[in-house]
Amino acid sequence: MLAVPPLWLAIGAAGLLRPRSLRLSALWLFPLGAAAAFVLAAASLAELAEPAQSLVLPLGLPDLPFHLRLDPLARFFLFLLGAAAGGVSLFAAGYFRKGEGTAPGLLCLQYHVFLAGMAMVLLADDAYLFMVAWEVMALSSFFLVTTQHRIAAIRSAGFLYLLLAHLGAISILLCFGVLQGGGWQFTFDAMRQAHLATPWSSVAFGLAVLGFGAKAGLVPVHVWLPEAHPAAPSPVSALMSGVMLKTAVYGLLRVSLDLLPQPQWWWGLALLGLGLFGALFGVIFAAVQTDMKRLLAYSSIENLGIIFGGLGLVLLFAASGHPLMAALALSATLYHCLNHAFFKSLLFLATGAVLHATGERSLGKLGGLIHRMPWVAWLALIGTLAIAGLPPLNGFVSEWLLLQAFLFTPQLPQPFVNMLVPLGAAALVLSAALAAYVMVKFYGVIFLGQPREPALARAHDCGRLERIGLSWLAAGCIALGLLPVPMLALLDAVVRQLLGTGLGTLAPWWRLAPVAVERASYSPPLFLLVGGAVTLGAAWLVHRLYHGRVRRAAAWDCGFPLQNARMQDTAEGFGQPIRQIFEPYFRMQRELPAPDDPRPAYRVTVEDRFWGALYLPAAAAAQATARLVGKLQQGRIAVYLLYSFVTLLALLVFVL
Amino acid sequence: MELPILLVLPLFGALLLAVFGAWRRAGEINVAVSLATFVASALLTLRVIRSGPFTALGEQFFVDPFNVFLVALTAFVSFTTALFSRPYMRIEAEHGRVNARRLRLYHAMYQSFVFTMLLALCTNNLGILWVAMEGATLATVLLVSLYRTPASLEAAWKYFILCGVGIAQALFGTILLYLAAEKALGAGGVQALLWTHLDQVKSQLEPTVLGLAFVFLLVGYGTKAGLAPVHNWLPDAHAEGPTPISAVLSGLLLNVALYAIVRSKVLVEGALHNSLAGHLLMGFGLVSVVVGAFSLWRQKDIKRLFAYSSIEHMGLAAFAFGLGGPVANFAALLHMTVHSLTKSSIFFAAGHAAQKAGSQWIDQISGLLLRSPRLGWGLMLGSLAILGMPPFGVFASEFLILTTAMKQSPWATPILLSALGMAFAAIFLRVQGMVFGDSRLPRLPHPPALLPVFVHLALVLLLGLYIPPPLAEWYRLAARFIG
Amino acid sequence: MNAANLLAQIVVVALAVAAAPLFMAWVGQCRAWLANRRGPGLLQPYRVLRKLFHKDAVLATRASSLFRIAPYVQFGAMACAAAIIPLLGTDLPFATAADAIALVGLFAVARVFLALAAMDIGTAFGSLGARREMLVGFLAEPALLMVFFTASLIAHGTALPAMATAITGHPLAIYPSLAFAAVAFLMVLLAENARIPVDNPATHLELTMIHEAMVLEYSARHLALIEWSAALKLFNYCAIGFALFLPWGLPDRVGSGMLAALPVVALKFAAAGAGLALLETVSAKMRIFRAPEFLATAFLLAVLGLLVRLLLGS
Amino acid sequence: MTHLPWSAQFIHLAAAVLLLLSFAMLTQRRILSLLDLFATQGAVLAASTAIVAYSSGRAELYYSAALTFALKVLLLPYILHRLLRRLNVRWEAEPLLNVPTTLLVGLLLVIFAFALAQPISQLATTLTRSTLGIAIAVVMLSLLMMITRRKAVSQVVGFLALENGLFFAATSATYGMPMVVELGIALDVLVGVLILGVFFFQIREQFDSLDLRHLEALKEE
Repeated sequence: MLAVPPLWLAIGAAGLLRPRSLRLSALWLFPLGAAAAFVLAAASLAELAEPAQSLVLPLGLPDLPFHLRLDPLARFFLFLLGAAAGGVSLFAAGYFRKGEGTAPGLLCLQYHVFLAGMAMVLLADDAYLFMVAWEVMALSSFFLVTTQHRIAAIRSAGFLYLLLAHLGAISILLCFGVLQGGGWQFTFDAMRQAHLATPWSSVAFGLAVLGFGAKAGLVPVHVWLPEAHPAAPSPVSALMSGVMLKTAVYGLLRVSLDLLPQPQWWWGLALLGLGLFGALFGVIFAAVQTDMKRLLAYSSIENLGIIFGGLGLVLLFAASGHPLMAALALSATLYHCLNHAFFKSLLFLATGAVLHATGERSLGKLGGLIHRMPWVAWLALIGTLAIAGLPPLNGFVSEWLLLQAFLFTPQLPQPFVNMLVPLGAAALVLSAALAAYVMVKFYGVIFLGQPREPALARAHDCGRLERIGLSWLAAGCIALGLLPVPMLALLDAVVRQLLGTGLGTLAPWWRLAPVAVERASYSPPLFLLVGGAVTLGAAWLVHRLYHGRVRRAAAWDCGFPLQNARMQDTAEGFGQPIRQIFEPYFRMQRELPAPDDPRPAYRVTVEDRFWGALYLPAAAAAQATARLVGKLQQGRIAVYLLYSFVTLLALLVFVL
Repeated sequence: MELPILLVLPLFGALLLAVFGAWRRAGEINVAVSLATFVASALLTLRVIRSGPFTALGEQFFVDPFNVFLVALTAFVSFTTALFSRPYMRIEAEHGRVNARRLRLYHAMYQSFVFTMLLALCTNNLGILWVAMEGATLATVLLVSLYRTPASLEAAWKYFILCGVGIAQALFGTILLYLAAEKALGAGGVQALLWTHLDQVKSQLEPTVLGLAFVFLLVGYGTKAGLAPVHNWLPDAHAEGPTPISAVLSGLLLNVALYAIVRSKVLVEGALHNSLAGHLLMGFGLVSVVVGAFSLWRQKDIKRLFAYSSIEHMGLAAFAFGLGGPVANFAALLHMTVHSLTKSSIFFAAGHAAQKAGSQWIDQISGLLLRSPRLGWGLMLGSLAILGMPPFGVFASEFLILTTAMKQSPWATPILLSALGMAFAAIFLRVQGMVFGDSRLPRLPHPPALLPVFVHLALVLLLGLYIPPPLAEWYRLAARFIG
Repeated sequence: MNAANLLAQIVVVALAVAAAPLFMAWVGQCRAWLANRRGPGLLQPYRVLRKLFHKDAVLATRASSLFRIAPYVQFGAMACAAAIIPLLGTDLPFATAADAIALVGLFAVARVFLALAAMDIGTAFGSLGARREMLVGFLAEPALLMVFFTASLIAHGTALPAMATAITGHPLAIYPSLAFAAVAFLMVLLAENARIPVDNPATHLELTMIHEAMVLEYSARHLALIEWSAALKLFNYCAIGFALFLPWGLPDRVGSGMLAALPVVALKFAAAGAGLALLETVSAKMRIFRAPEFLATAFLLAVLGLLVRLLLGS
Repeated sequence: MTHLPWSAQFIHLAAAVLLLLSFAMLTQRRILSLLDLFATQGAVLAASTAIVAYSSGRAELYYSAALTFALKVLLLPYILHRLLRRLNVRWEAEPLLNVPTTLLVGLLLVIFAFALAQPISQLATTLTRSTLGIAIAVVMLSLLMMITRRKAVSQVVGFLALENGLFFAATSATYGMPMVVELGIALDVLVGVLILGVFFFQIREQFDSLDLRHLEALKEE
């Protein structure tokens, strides 16, 4: 398992041998990388429950060599990484056909360094290696995001991404600094043993939330996400959204449940609030997007919000002494991480295939692709239904588990928290329902209806490797949806490591009943069996008893013969109800045509209020300070001499 | 025997180039002499590693792990800079910015500068140290004004006057030190300025006088090290001189000035028995970091930009020395090393970029990655390295400095970290604009020398991931010498 | 799970599927009576279905197979839902396959498929209907879930049988929280089943229609299935309402008790249908953009119910 | 004061003259006169060094005195004179600070310098230790002069006067630095002045003037 990250690095370096050769990277290196990823996933899964193993490498700082550690938590996330990255790499092998601005060999290097960086983040067992891997991950993904750096918007997206990633990293570094307690000890083992006073552990937790939140797109440090994801090539967006965001979840889990001593209940409450606010925020913004990848990016904000909300619940329960409930919430959260890795990667890859086939990212110029690209369309449908949280796919399982955790709220010591938690459940179901809205918009506008541009008639389906990659991820969505019990049983090792208690046995394998069957249960195989039987039976009966005759005719045009593709709902149109209902959330600019305009045009831009409220003032403050500091250097030598003189006098006075 | 050779070589080179400096092959001579110097420094280093510190030539010279590491670094960077300057100056000559006479001056002064640096590092005599520091100013001041443009003259003038005044203050500090030393070591003794002797009796030195002396030394040498608020000469001189000079000013001169401060700090701390000197150094460091970081925000000139970054990093190193203790000293030494390697490689890349664009204005440079990918990557990776991005070595040293600061003076870390964040935003935005995007830049008449850039960056990368045990041991020894 | 249980389960589902159009007809008949009309009789829906099944299906040229699958999926989902809801007993085997949350998910599956199918043709009507349907859905679904949650707090579980037995299994008590939930549930029921005041099943006015706009392109057997599943959906909703708020008369094991429960259930449906007709007669259709407010009210009421439950413990 | 040896009294006199000269330089606006004042300062310095050498019996201080005399009385003023004649600079422009204010600030600096010298001179063992305050005052007044002047030449004279002050401090506090250091310093000063001469020509060539106002272009806007 440990050989995989170096192998990835070697594969990447091999790409540099012949940087311009597409054959080398597409036919050999990417598939090889995918194979390594699958090996990683399989090995991690097989050993998930094994006890922790540590390793010290003779690298790093003299007093702080690289410490590695494989424990169930790390193995779970390595499994997630391997499983998602395997599919994405296979797709990427077929996808990077033309090279995306960067030479294919270089792209291969950056891609595999990115993978290795993520793996090392998960393996790291000391602060230094963690930070190194963390930033390598950020840096390599930055270069991948800016592959097409000739476009100014992509450059600024990349800058914003790296800046926020760096600020996040600074926050994480500070967090480790607090965690070390008093001694200069930066191995995670030492941090576990450092007995931190409560105020300091709260500070560390806050810094960790800020730092990891910046990577995970937690509101309000989410602004980079909708910019960077669309800018990146689609396999990279898939990896970033599907896997990289999870490393932030991993980090927060590691810090809050492993490194920090006993959590405080209000941490959980704060994280719950932040996460669920982010979930609602993300999904509302996703509903009004007109760029397919931006839409998915906002949907990632939503999903990560849900995950963080779940973590909040875990902390709340763990701090209030309800380990079983905490275990349920943690299982749900981890399961959602895994689910999101699969379906979001799948959807991002699908947008990539669409992008390659049509050259369009704007939803306003797509449509009807199910006819031209059946493979992509049907596989994407699975992802769409999964992310919309529909049974019997995987998105529903984690949603179900999380809602159970919300509903079985035991008596918490703080009465008002007891009131707030069900409100959290309300926010969660609202965002889940809105997600369905968003995904219908996403799928319907891209794949259904009439093509909105004539050029779409030339769109082609994706290649063989790409199909395999997509199919793998779709199969993952189905398998995780149908067989939650075996997966949860595996997860139990992770839960037990972090909380000390697990969910226990969940037999039988076909029915999920985390507490008691008579209180709540869900059996996806049975569900699918009955639902499928009824559906197929109905179809069989109808055809059997009556007939299966079909005639084709033009769609009904209301007697108005000039119907064309532009009369369908646009993406803006589909988002309009949401825009109206949640108007105060947006900073909206709308241009409506005058009634007598011969060439009417409609334009609406929807912006995030956080820009105006947080980021622009911060930038302005920095600029103002810079102007002030700039006054020091005002050109006159006499003044410079005066500085020297005054400094000298002041110090002399100080010393005397 | 290595030591005299080490010192004589650049002096000899300076004389040689004063005669042949305008020759067609002068660049190669410069490289050869620098290489020989580097070899000598390597031999010297080996000797120190093998047999420990020693004094030479009637105790006038003293080599211990602390300065020998700087000697090796200085010789190495001056060698790679000579490599870089060969094609660079040739292109400059082709562009008509320098003529034969100035080229001769350039080469001769380059070697003289290296001589003064090595002298300042190796000497045991604090007076000679002062003389060498002043000599370094004199050697480079005419190089700053090499192009004879109004801006370069102005920069050189400010450099000369401000550093002259600064160094005069350091002289007063040295006099005070001498005064205190005479009391301990006997009047009129030649040993009274020898660091090795002073170090032995440092606890008997009069504290008040030493405190005052340290103020003078700190402000004086601090001016040369570019510590705010006495840094004002630095951006001008770096921006207006030829790029190889910017590289050695940033990569070597600042280090040596800091070295002088640290040597004095050791004595003063020994005498004062409190952490006044450390606190003063930390204060200067902190102010420099903040001033440097914020000044970056308004830069339009690529070399000025990185000059401010040097102020910031010198501030960081000074802060670390101020913190004191084995880890912080180790980190500061590491930081000096990686900073001078990285910064000089950045200046190499930036210099070629500016040559391509025919301008140092940042908005005139764009799309380096398209037109000359190696140059673009050099600048990009160098900038990321200097911004403290892992896995480059600057991160390693910053990590050590920051974590030690968290332990010893937690109040300072948020300031440092936010300044680092500010610097990141400012520099990266500009570098990205230069490296990425479309390009209409012309080709250069000679292939740029990018080997030094990547050699430096490779070393910095290595130091970020793996510090070889001998090197670590060496740093540790040096850190212990500083105390 | 023995054979008798399985048989009972199949019978219950078949009964629900068969009776759903009848209930629809009953509501229509009541409305006709209230409007002083004679009404088409209780068998009219069956006649319509039969006619539709016999016709040739006409598909739009641009329709993809998703369009053809959707009616079956919707029908399957509704029939599946009928199997989950404790209509005639609380101990049917399929009840453990899904709980209230899964039930809501099932309704969502039907809705999403229908909305996607509506967008498939690419006409203005289809996408308009899909959008409006999803708008109603995203507000109604959370409200329904909150209603379930209120009940689940009483039942300590989200399993539907548990909810049904929670009230009957304890001595009679007044649950103010359930009153809130009941009102919210009624509002959701109206919205989800395209009833007045949110939608009007009897009109094809493009400014206001929701459900009809989506199914405009369907014909013959597909339309028949859609109509049937719409009836089944209304039937299911009513059954949910009974299970949550009027669970009396449900036997707790499979057997002859179920036969005895049949008249009780029929009575409940008759009353509910009449009430629904009355409600629809006395209220007017809202503008489409009032619908979110209507549903938001339902959502808030449901959340209030939840909070009341937590505050009063009742 | 009466029991001081005459040599010490002479040195005190020289110190007082040096301080007076510093004030005179601070206010002098004719550049040629400024040079003369500088040369006089050098002469007084050399004389006082010679007296110290005589009274303390240290031979190397004679060399120091001779060196000072050669460099600061003969060579530097000569070089500067020639430069001025060739560059045709006579008058200082309006100083940045008017004369009364400058004098007032100077006075404060002198007080500060004396306070500063107090603890140091207690430590010194030399006969001349009490003049250390004056040496520091000379250093500070020269710095003040550099700050307030606008012509490059007067700034340089200020710089050289600063050097004089330092030299005086060295002799008064410690009987001078070791010879090798003295030589080095002298070499540096000499080379510095030569380079400055080169500079003057370059500056004049570029700007047609030696006014420092032309040298204020490099700044952050």
